[in-house]
Amino acid sequence: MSKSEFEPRIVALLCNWCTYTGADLAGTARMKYPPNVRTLRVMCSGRVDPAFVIFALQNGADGVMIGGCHIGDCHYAKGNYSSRRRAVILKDTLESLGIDPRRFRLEWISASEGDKFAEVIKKFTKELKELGPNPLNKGAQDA
Amino acid sequence: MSYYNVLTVCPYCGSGCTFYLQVLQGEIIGILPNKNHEISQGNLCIKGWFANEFVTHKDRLKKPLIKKDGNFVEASWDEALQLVAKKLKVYKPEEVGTLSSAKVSNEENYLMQKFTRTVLKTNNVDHCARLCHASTVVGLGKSFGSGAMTNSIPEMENTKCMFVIGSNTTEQHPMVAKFMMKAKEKGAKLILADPRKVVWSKFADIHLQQRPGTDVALLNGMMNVILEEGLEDKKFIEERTEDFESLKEVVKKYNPEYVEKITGIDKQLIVEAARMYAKSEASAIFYSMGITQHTTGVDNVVSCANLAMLTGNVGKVGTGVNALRGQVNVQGACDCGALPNVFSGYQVVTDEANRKKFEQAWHVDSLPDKVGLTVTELIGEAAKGNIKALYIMGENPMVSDPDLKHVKEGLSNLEFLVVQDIFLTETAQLADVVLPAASFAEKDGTYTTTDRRVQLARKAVDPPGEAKADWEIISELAKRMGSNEFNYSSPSDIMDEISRYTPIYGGISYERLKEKGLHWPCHSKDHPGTPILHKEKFSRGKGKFWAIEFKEPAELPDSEYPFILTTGRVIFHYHTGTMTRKVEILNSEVPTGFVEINPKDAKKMALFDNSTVVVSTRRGSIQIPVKITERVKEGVAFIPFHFAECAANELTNPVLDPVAKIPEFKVCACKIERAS
Amino acid sequence: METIKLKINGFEVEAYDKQPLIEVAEKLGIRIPTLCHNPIIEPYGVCRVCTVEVRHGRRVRMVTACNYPVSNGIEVFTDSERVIRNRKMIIEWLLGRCGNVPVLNKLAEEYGIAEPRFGRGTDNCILCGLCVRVCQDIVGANVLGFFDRGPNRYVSTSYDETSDLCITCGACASVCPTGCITIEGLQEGIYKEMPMGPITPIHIDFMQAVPKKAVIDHDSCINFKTGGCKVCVDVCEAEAIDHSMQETEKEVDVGTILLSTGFKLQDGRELKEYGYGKYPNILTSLDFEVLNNANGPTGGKIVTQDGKIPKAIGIIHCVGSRDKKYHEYCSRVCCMYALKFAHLIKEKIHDCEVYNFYIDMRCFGKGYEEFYNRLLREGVNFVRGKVAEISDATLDKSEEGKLILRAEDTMVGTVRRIPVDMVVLCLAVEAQEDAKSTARLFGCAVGKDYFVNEKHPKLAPVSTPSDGVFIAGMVQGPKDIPDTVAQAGAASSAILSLIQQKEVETEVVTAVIEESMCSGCHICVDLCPYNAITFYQDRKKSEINEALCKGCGTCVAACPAGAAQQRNFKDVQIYAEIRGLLAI
Amino acid sequence: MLNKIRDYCRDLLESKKVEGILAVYTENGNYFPYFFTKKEELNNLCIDKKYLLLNSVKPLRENLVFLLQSKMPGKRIGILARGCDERALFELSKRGQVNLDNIETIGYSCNEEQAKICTCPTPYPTVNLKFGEKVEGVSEHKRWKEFSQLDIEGKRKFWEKEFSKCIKCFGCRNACPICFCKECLMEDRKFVKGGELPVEIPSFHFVQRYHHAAQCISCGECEIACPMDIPLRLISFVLLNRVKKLYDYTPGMNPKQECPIYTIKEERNEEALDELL
Repeated sequence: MSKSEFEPRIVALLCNWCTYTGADLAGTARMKYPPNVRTLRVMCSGRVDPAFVIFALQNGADGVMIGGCHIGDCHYAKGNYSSRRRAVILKDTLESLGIDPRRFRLEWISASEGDKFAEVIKKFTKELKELGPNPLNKGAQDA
Repeated sequence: MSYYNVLTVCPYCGSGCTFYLQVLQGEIIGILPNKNHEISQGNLCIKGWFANEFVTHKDRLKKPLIKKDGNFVEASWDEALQLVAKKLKVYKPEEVGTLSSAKVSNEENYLMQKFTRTVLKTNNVDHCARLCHASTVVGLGKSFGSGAMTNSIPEMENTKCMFVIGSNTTEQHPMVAKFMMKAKEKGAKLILADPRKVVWSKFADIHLQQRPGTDVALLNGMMNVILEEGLEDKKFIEERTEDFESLKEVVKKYNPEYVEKITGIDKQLIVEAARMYAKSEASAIFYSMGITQHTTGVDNVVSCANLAMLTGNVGKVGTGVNALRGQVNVQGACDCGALPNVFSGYQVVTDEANRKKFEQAWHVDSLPDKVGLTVTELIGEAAKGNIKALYIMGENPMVSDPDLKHVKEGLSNLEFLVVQDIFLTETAQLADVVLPAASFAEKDGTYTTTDRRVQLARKAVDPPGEAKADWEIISELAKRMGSNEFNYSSPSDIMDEISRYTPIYGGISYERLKEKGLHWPCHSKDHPGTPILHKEKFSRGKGKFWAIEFKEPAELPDSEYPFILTTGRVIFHYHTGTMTRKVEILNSEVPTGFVEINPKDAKKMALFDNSTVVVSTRRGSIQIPVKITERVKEGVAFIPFHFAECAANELTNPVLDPVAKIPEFKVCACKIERAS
Repeated sequence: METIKLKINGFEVEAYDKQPLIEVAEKLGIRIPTLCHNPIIEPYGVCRVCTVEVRHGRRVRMVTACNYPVSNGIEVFTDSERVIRNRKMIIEWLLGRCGNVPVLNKLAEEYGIAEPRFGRGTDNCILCGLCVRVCQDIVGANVLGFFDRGPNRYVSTSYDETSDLCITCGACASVCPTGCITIEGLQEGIYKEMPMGPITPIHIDFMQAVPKKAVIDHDSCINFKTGGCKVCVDVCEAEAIDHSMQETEKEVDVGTILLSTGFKLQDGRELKEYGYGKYPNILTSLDFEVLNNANGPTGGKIVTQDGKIPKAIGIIHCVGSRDKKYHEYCSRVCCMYALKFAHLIKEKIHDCEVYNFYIDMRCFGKGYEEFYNRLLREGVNFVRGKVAEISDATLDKSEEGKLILRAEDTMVGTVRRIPVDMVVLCLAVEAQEDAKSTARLFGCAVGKDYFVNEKHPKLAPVSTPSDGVFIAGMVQGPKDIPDTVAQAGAASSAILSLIQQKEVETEVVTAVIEESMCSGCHICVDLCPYNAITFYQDRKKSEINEALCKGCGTCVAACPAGAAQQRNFKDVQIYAEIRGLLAI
Repeated sequence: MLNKIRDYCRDLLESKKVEGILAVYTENGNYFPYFFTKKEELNNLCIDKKYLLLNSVKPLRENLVFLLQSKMPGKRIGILARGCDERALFELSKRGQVNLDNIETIGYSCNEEQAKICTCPTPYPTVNLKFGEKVEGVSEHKRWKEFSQLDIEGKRKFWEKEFSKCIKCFGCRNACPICFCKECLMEDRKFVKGGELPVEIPSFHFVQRYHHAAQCISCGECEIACPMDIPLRLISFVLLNRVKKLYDYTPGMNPKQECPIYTIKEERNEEALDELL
């Protein structure tokens, strides 16, 4: 598969209160963003076990994004703090395992930032296209 | 409060890992790998790490059981033994047989054969080595004069080239694979000949994916290349071997093109493999069931020996023909004479002098001189009604033996069946009397590893309920049947007797084993043991080349049964699953059997992962979930044989190797249909 | 208190014993002239103008009515001949000191004194001491005092210097009967601070305040500066005033909360081009409301700062809203109130030219468009275009004092320059400054404009993500009164239905710990923002209080053993979801 | 040092200050952890052989000390501890797995050679050092040089090869003193497929590494237990360094210091985190 044809698959684990609503807003506002993202709702970005990220990468995702409320705006007060702490360690873990850490993103997108959501997905898709298919996912390459 | 650790031997494969059983207040709480052991080095495989779990399992047999009106009733030892003694006395020697076990200690195997030969007065004693390495014992015996692994495991770290044929070493002998992996890391070459893409294939420099059952052709083909290119070790052939010419003659026609046709391997690969093997400083052959479990098992083994001798890769460090034996004491059981044709130490029963020696030793008038029946024959004869009573210790032929329908027929046809085991196995369920035995953690004893290392296992806890160690049961039974020769106070006494009458175990005693194991042959108290066999000269004097022609397996696929079925193990389970399927983690890894088929075949039949299929052969059929994987080639199906509910051995072909009497587990024709 | 009887000018009246005579007379409607008497200050009897005749039995006395305590049976004459004669004399004496004080002149006229016998002095101070005493006794500032003695006596501050003790309360000036004391520059200072004119420390906060109750302004009330005054306390009949009240934090247990913290207007100073705060007569919409209000400082008269009736008024729409520089959103209320202003101006000043500068007219409500049409008929000028600049750059004399608006009229396609007398800026409505922290306090989120986000823009417009917290009004976003009322109604009914239920549904997505899997590492305990997890040392297990758990799942993600699981968001489910997402 | 330690232990046992002492026992050249209760046995006590005394006991997944403590509540237990033993004790006490109050830690240091064998950064007990000198530790993994020079793709290939060797023995987990979960994600069939070799790369190994990012005590038992010599600790070193830099936290140094990953209380350095994302 040549790079130009490659359409990355992004799994976005979105917090119910901010980013998921933000993504919703991007939709209702008819904002354009690449169709490469597949969203999954969790109650809080703090709910995201790093295992989900690695699981997604292992099972065919080319990139994984966690979306949460801006720091301080967490619906559950501190969920995104712990999410951030985990994400930092996760990035290091991914890197030392030889998975490009750019395949994983943690983004703060509030409920009203539909435009930011679209923007982030655009950027992420572009970046993943440059990175190419996820080498962990052998099946996807010939599919 | 007491907490201590008891050093013992892992009860699973023949690698011979040792570990500590952690005992807190008389209770086993866990396993600690032994960091001070040549093979273990602080490592274990998953089975070993959880080996304590079945010991304390609630399903352990705790009291003798007697079948009354089709149901088992608990009985006292007295009652049970009395009944067994009474019943066994009724039959003529040729009407009874015993099955010893590769899972019990050397002492117990020795006692079993002694019991069979002195009390039952027959040579009808055998054990499951028949089903795995009988061809090795015969084949290597024919070629080298000793049917055991020629080298020791730890030295394999320093080999330069490994030729693995018919052995999924990483899964079956993980701790052997460890040393091979170390060698690989040090730069050794790895040639793998396996019909399946196993873990090794990822690391192999050359992977020869042959059609199952064509090993002789492949080996002959390699020898052909070696001879063509003049890579043979002429000096070695000259000095140490005989009958080279006959081999040369036969091998001639196995040119790579011809072999490619038979085996389906690219001829170029065969040439490269032959060169790689022949040119390295030290090349070792590793094989296992993939070689032995064929009607041509002996031929396969002999061919391996031929290849090793041709290149002079015998008797040196990191070389040899290394038969990896699958059970903890399959080597020891053979060594101790639990075979129908030999006494302990491979002293053949047909030899007058040997009989005399043991008659004196055991204080009996005469010992049977006729070679007894093998496992497979015993069952066959039972079906015919010629064998009327069977005493089975620690074996589960109802899962392990080929063509289970036939086995069940045979066992059901018996007038009297005694099974001595730690769980109520599929076989035990057919028994008239079930005797509860102690597990490895509950008794002392020695076990011999695949590389002939005799090791001491120690008792950590008492057996559950009224269960007794096998040696105690056999002694007790023998006494009740009127023998005075079974007065042992401990396994150590038995070992002393073994070493007295078995030259290869001559120097072995519990005292010496305390610190570490000893490799037999160990002839005297000061002998340091022999890690490498055939160093200066072969056991039989000169190594003998045997010219072997390729023969097709007994049953080949046809239009009705288009698949080749091959069987084997997985790393997570052990044999008939009696022990491993009691372990939670192993069960969760592989809860039940499966048939592996190639994605292309699956596509043809429109099968998905885990859909249930019916696999049938001319002998039977089973329902089993399917696993679609690249590991097997098109037209090949693989089923692990551990699982009684979908037992691969319902399907396997009981046709035997003419000499070794080993059944052809590895090849038969089958068909696969979607379950309705 | 004992009641006594007395006669004043022949009328028999009842009074309390020892009540000051002047009070009793006032009750009867008998005016006794006085200069130094102020009800809030203890009578002092210094000006003597209130001298009356009192007969008690045969005893006749001339007394000052302000401080004479009545007693039983006395007879009082307030305008007997003797009284008049005496009072005349007193006034003449006073005139001799302060000949040009209007109050005195008026009294003199009243008593027929054409030319006082002792001439007319030039002083303004009659030395009544009210100022000194109000400063001392009432205000408690102790700034003023008498200095020197005899004819040289005068009122001043210590060493005649400006005192820093003076709090500029103006009490002295207000009590001074002669107008001798004034505060310099008072007017300018006040109007600078408060364009709508001064307010008293006690006032009604704004015209539509609910409840409509007076409040005391901490910053200007004398009592909070000096501890004195408290005049209001004496005056208030309801005894409603208590200066000692402190701001306290009160904890109230409630089940539901309605957030309705409203909005604030954007600060007009942010828009430099409109010169708010720089030029006079530029009002915000709220300023104009005050000015136009009948209760306002001008009594509802629309006048410029110098009191003139404006001839032309400009109303600028969309100031700060619909503007990428400030707020992108539409403030929603401006169009309609701007139309209302125009209408009211036209009503009050018929010949006033009203210019509405708009981008679009958004008259979306019921009857709104009709109102707009009506205004068009009323002759209000509508200029479609945004005012670029307001300046005082006049071209000729006739424009002096006017504000010049420059705007492009996009209908005509020219740049117009319109001089007006007054400008009303329809400034953007903004979220309260502390909206973000308030929202956070209640577990709600704010959007980028800091208006609180509703739970769902369509399906749950009055709820917030926090259960039991509702929103209504501008806190949620700009809206007009009908919308606010509707939303408030919806919110209250939501609240009432919650209260009515008497029980609350807990979160469905709470986390639970499977005890058999819990290895007792208590990692989860520290992570819980709601302290819903308790660790039991004895059992070596953690447990979640589901009533406290809000279901964020942070503990679930951290639980290494997978013992904690979130209902409806179990690991298994999420794995399956991910697998499903990636299946194609 | 050995004799001094034996004497000290003898005193402890004689004076009944402790119920028994957990240490390594040696006999016939073999050695294993043992609970010394009689002073005569102390002649078999050895200090030059390493077995992590707190090793989690499988399959109960409870560590030995916890089991001992629960069998004799309130009694004092002596532990002859190396640096790693002490760190394990501290970390386990933070996670509620042992009760430090009833433990008498007799710390002794390792020598440089031993430190090298274990790649131990702190080859001595930091708090309870009673015998021996603090020696410099080794803080670079033996394969670090090779590994650190790899780029992302190289690292992936590196692990692809290393993890392919894995025979799923669970040794790294079983030998790990910090692994005590009753249910392990490595066994979770929803997360990683079971019953197949090679294991899923890298999720299977990722679990343990990640879970121990801020808990790994650098005892090296996982690598010792690995039959295939997979250099698992390379990842741990990276993560431990990161945690150290961010929070100035090294696991096992102080029993009072909370693990920064598992708390939301302290919010130091929060802004620095954003830059790393």
